Amino acid sequence: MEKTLLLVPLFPLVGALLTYVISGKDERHHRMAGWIATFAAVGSFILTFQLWRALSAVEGSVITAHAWTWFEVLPFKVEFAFLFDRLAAVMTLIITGVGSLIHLYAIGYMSHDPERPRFFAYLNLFLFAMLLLVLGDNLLVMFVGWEGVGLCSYLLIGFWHRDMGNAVAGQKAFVVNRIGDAGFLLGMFLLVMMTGSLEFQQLSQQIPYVDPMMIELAAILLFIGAVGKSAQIPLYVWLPDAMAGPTPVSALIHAATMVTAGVYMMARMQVLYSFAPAALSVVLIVGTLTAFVAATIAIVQNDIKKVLAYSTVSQLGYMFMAMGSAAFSNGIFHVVTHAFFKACLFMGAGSVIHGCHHEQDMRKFGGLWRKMPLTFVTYLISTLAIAGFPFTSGFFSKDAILWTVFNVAEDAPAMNHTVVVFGDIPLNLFCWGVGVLTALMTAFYMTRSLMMTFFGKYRGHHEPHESPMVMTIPLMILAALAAGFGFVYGEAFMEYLVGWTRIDMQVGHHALAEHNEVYHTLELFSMGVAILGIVIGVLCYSVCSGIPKALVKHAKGLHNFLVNKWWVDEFYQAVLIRPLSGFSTFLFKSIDRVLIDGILVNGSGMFVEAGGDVLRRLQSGRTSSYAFLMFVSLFLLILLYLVFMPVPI
Amino acid sequence: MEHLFNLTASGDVVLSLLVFLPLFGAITLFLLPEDNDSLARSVAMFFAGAAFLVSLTLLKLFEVGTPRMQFVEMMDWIPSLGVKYILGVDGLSIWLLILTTLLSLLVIFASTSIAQRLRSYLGCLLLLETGMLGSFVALDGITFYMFYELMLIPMYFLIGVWGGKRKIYAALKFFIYTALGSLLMLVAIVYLGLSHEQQFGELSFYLGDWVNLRFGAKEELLLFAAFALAFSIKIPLFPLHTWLPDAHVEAPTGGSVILAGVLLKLGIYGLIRFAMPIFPGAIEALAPVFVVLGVAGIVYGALVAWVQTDIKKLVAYSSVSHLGFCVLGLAALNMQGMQGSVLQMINHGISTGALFFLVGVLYDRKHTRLIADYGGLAQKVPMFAFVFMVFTLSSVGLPLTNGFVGEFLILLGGFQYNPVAGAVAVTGVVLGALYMLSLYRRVIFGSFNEERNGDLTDLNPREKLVFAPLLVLVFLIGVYPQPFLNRIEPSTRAVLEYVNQRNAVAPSVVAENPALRRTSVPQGPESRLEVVEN
Amino acid sequence: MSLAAIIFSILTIISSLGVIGCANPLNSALCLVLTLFFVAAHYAMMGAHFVAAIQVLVYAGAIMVLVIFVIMLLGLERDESSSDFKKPRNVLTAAVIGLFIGMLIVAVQSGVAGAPVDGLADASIVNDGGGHAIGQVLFTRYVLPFEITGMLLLAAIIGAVYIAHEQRKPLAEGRGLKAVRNRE
Amino acid sequence: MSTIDIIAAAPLFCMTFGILALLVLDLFRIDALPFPRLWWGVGICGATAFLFWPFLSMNETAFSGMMAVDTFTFAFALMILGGSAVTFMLSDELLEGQRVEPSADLDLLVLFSALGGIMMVAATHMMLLFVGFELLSICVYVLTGSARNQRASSEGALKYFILGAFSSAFLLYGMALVYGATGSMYYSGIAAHIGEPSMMLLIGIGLMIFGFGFKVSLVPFHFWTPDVYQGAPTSMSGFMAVVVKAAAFGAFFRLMASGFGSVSASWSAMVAVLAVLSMTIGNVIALRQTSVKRMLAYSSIAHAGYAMVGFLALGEGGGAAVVFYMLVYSLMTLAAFGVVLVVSSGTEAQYDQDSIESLQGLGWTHPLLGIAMTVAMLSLAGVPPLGGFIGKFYLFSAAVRAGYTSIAVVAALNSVISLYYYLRVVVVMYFSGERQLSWEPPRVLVFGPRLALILLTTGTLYMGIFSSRYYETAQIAVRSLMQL
Amino acid sequence: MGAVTGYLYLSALLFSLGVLGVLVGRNTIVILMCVELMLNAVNIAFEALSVHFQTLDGQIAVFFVMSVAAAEVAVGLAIVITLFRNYLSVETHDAVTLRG
Repeated sequence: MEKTLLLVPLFPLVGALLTYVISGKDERHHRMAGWIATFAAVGSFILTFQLWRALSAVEGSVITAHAWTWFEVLPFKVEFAFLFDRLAAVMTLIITGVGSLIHLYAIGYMSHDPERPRFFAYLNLFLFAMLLLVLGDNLLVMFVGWEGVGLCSYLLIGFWHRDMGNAVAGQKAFVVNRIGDAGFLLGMFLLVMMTGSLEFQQLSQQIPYVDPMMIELAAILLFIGAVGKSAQIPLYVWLPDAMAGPTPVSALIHAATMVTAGVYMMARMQVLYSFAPAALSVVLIVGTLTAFVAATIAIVQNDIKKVLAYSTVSQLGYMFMAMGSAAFSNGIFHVVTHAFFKACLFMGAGSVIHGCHHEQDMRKFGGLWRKMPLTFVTYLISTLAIAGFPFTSGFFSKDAILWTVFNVAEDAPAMNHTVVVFGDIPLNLFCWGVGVLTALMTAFYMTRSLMMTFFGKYRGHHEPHESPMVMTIPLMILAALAAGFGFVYGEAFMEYLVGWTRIDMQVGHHALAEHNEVYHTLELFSMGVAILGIVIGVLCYSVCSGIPKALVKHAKGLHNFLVNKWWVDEFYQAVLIRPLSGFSTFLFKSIDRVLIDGILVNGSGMFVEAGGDVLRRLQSGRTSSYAFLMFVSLFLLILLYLVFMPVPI
Repeated sequence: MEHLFNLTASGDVVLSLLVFLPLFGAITLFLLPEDNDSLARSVAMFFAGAAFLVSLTLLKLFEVGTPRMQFVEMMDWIPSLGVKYILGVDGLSIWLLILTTLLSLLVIFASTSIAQRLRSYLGCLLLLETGMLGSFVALDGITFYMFYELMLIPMYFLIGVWGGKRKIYAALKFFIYTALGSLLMLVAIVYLGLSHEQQFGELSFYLGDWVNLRFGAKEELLLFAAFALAFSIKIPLFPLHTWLPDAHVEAPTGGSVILAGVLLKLGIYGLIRFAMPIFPGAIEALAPVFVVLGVAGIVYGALVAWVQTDIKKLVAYSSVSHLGFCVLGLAALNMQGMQGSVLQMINHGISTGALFFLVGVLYDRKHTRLIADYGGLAQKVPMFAFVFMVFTLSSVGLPLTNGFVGEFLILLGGFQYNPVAGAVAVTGVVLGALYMLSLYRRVIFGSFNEERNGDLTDLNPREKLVFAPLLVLVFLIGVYPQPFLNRIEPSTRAVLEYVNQRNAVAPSVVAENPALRRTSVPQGPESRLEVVEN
Repeated sequence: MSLAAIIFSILTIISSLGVIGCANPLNSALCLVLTLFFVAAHYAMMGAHFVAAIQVLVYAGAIMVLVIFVIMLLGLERDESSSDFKKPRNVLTAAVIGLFIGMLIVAVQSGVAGAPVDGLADASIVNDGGGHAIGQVLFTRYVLPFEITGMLLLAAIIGAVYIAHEQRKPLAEGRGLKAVRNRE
Repeated sequence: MSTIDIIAAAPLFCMTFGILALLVLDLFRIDALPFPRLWWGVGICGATAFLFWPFLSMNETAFSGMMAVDTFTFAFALMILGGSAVTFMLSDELLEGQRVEPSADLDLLVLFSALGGIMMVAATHMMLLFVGFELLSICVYVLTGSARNQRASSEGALKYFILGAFSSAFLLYGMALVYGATGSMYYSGIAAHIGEPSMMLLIGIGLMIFGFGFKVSLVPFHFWTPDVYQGAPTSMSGFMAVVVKAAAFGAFFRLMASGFGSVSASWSAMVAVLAVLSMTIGNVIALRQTSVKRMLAYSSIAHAGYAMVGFLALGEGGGAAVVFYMLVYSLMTLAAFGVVLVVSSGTEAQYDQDSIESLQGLGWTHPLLGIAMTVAMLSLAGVPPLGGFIGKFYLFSAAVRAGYTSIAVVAALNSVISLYYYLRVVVVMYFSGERQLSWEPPRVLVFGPRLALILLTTGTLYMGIFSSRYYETAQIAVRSLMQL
Repeated sequence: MGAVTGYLYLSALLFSLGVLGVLVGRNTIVILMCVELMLNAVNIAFEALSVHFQTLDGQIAVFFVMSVAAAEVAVGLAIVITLFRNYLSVETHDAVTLRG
């Protein structure tokens, strides 16, 4: 059993090496590269599936595999080991499953790109790093995966590196991730100091005995890492720019897998977070704000990939709202469903772009439903899912989150949501309200993108064509999952996960909710919101298309504010980047050059030389002055030491 | 603890052979006919290769797990002044020896770009190698000082004769800057030797004898200051670093590889080998100062590197930042920090050495080091871009590369010593990514200027052969650093325990000025770890 | 000190002032001769007649003749080099030397040792001031300095001749053993 | 003439006989000498040095207490004779280049001054000291002026003569005062009768320090050194910088150690001031020099300062450090002057070419000269593997042992300053590209200078590594001197 | 007893005058003569001490001083002549080519 667990991450690694090795050769090999990579991904999916099936058989439902001792500085020891339990199973299935589909899709999408092998090598490398992150038995192996995926996202975003813009986007992604990782590192150090080890089992035993203040601090620090990786406020700025990469990359990395790493980390460290109520409040607030802000920006975006990017940020905000209210399993459920419909949306957008010859501006689309029926259908289903249309998987997972946020107050002893915001409204109610509003906006902007792309008349000047089968098959599979998964497997999934997380018992358990009439009214209410959003969207962009233009004219200021992404990038540039580079130039120019070099080093040199010049002039060349100086100095010397030396006269 | 230092000559001569082999090489080189370059290079290769092989056998024979000195050689040199020629190697110096011989071999192998006076160039490199090897194994104060200064002359000639435009200024500044520190150290060494005579009757400069000396508070601080100054200039520690960028920019490729790869490590090595065991009270008291300067060095080096326009200067300032990490690790006075520091010395040697090779590759082809002159090289020289990527990642400290393990341990040690210092040091990791990746982007990505860099050729087989071992080492240490740590651990543990034990017994300096007491995290980390252990 | 000694001392000082003061080197040379005679007188008064004779013979006779000869040779007797005392530097020098004299006088007052130590301490030899005693001591104890002084005089002669004589031949074929050797 | 007198007299007779023989031979221009004249000088020095060998193990005084026959005299005699021999070798056939008419008189004067130097060092009686001092000085005045028709040389001779006479008069007056205060002229007599140091004695010692300070060129009395070294022909300035200084240091040390050893507390303050002044001012002015000879002059002033540090630690091995340091100093400085001599003794255009630029590119065009100069410069700067470092190391340890740690630090800092101008020479020779100057120093070196340079360079290297044997003899020398 | 101190005063005075002469003098030969004066002052001191100590050492010292003085003058004048030949003047302030 351990052997297969070790093989799961190994497959993509070998795949990556193989594809990279043949990158230099001729055209025939290029095509092969795509298929090698996909086989690697599918292979690891099959292995995971086998492991998942075997998991229930294993007592305590945990499989661990130990590779080797990474490094040990007694008493602190780090092993390279893997852990496969229910949570990891879910995540791995998603990663390898969606990953394989995206690999398949990428073969089509990248079919005429000269550097295909390099692309697929990076994709496989990404899978390897993501699997390390998820399967890691301790925080350090997770951190290896954590930075590994950061690297792969950097490489993939900057894949078309001829255009410096992409390279800058890639670097921005890596650096912002690194800021998060710094927080993660500090969290790990604190945990090592507190408990002496980083293994999850060890941590869960030790944490109850650690001083609560330290737990809060560690939780916050680890959350900073999550913020960096899962693009929450304030470190979300890199995700929209990451759209510079090819669309499969956006689909795989910036929708399904990497961005959810932060959520997985919190789920994995739920023991820590359950002892850190203050940290959870912070997570809740950050999640809510991110969701709201991203949604507002998504409304005004015209580039289809930007819309989806901001929608991802918003949905991630939702997941962290779930985590913030200690509903870890709900969060993971939303991760799964979001992986399905968001990957499908991105791939749909990809096939649209592919069809319209790399055109991304929605204003150039329109009326594509005839030209690209399959893409249209899958896109429609996924839009409904994300909007939370009743009985789609999106509805179930989003509704669950809203529900747990709403009534978390009463029966969650660990949560002290007594924090009051705006007069007397308790925190969670406020978040719930914002969540509902965001749900409305999500429905609206997704419908807007659907309408602008597939309905009305075609505004582009290329001849759009439907994507080949290799691209549409993954679309259909994912669309099906996006539609049906929630409905069919919703209950079973929650049971499966809750069984794993003992803590979830007390908090907003889905089953309990069945008999609670408040839950039912809420359910209906969120259905209404979703439908309302969709209707508004449809109306605005088909029948009375004048309304959006009018709105833009009236709320010029607000529109402008949103178009410029709340001026966040400019804000960072002004507050952070420019002063930092100014300060560094100051450091280099004045401190290094002038102060240390100029004054201290050369200065002392000059001082000594100046002394030399003065004394040189003393050497006048005239003998009598020499004699005079010699005699006077003799006289002074004798006087000097006669005065000081106690000599009896 | 005393058992560690009272040595008995083990009769074998492998260390002297290792140290003086390059010297013989240099001498035979000077006897060769003037103009025959290929002969000169093959002779130099032979001796450098032999030295490398000897160091490998040394590694094989090295007994793991014991802190005591191995392959000890003891011989009287100046009996009237008690100066003895004592060599010994232990966990601290074994890896540095191998790094020295490896880098010297690679530099000599890659010395194709040196046109005029190749014979003297190779001779200087071999002489430099002797100086470095000698410094790492010498245990007698004067012998150490002799090799320590012997290194300066060939390095001075390397920069001065084969350097760039401002080579004379850079060479002179390098020599005088280091000489100032080392001469003050000489006075301190003499003082130690004599105080040994006062306290124990006979004059001795052997490290083992010095360890039993006891000083007054002010006296210990002053002596420690002399040693610390000499080594801080060598490291280079933050305020004393201005010679490094000039020396690096003007030195020829081989020179700056050795300078960055090995010479800088002597500062840290010297602090651990000489300053800590002899002045435990002072190091404990001044640890906060070193932490502050180390962290300042990290941030300062990173920020200044970010605004550089010359690649070599950028890498030079990155060395200031990296060695700031080592100082932080050293000053944390705990096992994680110390081991991380020693390991990071080796990692820095590999990654920065390779980076200078890379800059050398570009410089030998285009004779310019300005970032603006390059751009979009990925399209023209993909192999170069890949190798450059790997070493950038190693220098940034990505997990699974060698940089990460050392940095993680140092930051962990630093955090345990003082969380605030740890936190600021971690920003160094972020800034590191910032300046290295922005360098990589500006050189490798973006549009390729055909007419200016059109004639660029990718790595030739010789250059590939140079980078191959370094690439292997990057991933080897990154993935499986344990064999390296196993050999380092006993010696660092011995030094650390000795320092703590001495401070526990006679906290001479620390007792007098409690203000210098070490800041500790709310619950003492060590105590916390013990709880877990049992 | 006896009255005569004091008078002669004053005369010696006046004549030495004359040596410094005179503008013309010839006059100062003559003043110096006068000083030497007064010093010889002092020796005589102290009982060292032989020394006084040598003083007059060697110093006044030989050395001063040579000096005056050179003055006349170089024709310096006419130019009036004015070593004026008014210049500030000279006044400062005079002041320092005044202090120096004061210091010496204060020092000399006390320090003179009582008993002689290892000299030939019998009054008779000193008093008779004759050459016999000096010769006897000179060639027994001081034989080494005597020989070296001989060397010294020889060296002085060779040096003076080498440095002062007119250059006989152009540089190339200077005489001397090496030049000859080259010729074969 | 007791046996000790014979042993003591043997070397002196040999030397005198050699000198007179040379004089007579030259007088009658009989070229009986099968080899060039200079080798005759070297032969005399060699023979005399050989005859000095029995002094090594003895420790008495000869000539009724006038002359000390001990290891100290042996050590310095070796240095003086060795220095003279090397000066002969160096100036073989290079005299024309110095505008000096080659003649036997010069060699005579050199030998005379060597004899005078030995007498000074060996003297344990003030009169012998004075006469030796004068013999040395007179000869060197003439040697300085030996390039008769050069204005610089005659000016140098004039300055050296006037100031030399002036300072020797002070020395003499000092002797008179000391004689007055103690009643004896023998060092041992003085030491016995010093008792409570009276003001007259201290002023006497002060004046004698003035006399020796002048000869050794310590700072307040150094004004003549740069002008005379630059003015005199290079081989002669080399001779002065090494042999004259070594002899003066030997005599000075013997006088201070055995004569005024017991009152060292009183005069060590003065010596400390002189040492620090010499080191600092010597190094600082040397920084700004363009002429190599002037730079070497200031460097010799600085090194005199370093050697004076040894005087502060008479008890704690300071003496041995001074003796060893003078040996190493002679090797280094002679090598440096030798190279300058060879470089500046070419055609007419070169004569006053002693600027640092004249050495340009020398390292590559003339490897032997380059290496010799580099070793000399680095050794003077005190860089470890060479003799200069070991010499300084002994001095530093003596000073630190005697409690003068602060002076050791000042000396260390001065070595750093000195690094700058020593390295400037190395920079000119190796780093500054090809030779721009029109003339070339003689390509193939005459046998004499080549042998001398090789000897000196290997000597400096040898002293750096195997110095312990010579240091022990120096220790014996000083120990014997103390009890005398 | 006063005799010796008296003569020592005299010699001190003469010596200082000699020094004054050297420092102030411009003509080389005058300086030479002043040096002679200083040597004579020392001779007086030696002679006085010899009488005081009733030993001959002092007097013999005077002999040596005189012979040295003679040698010195000889060489001094030779140097003055070469100086005159090169500088056509014997003033010390003319010969200042070597300086700095």
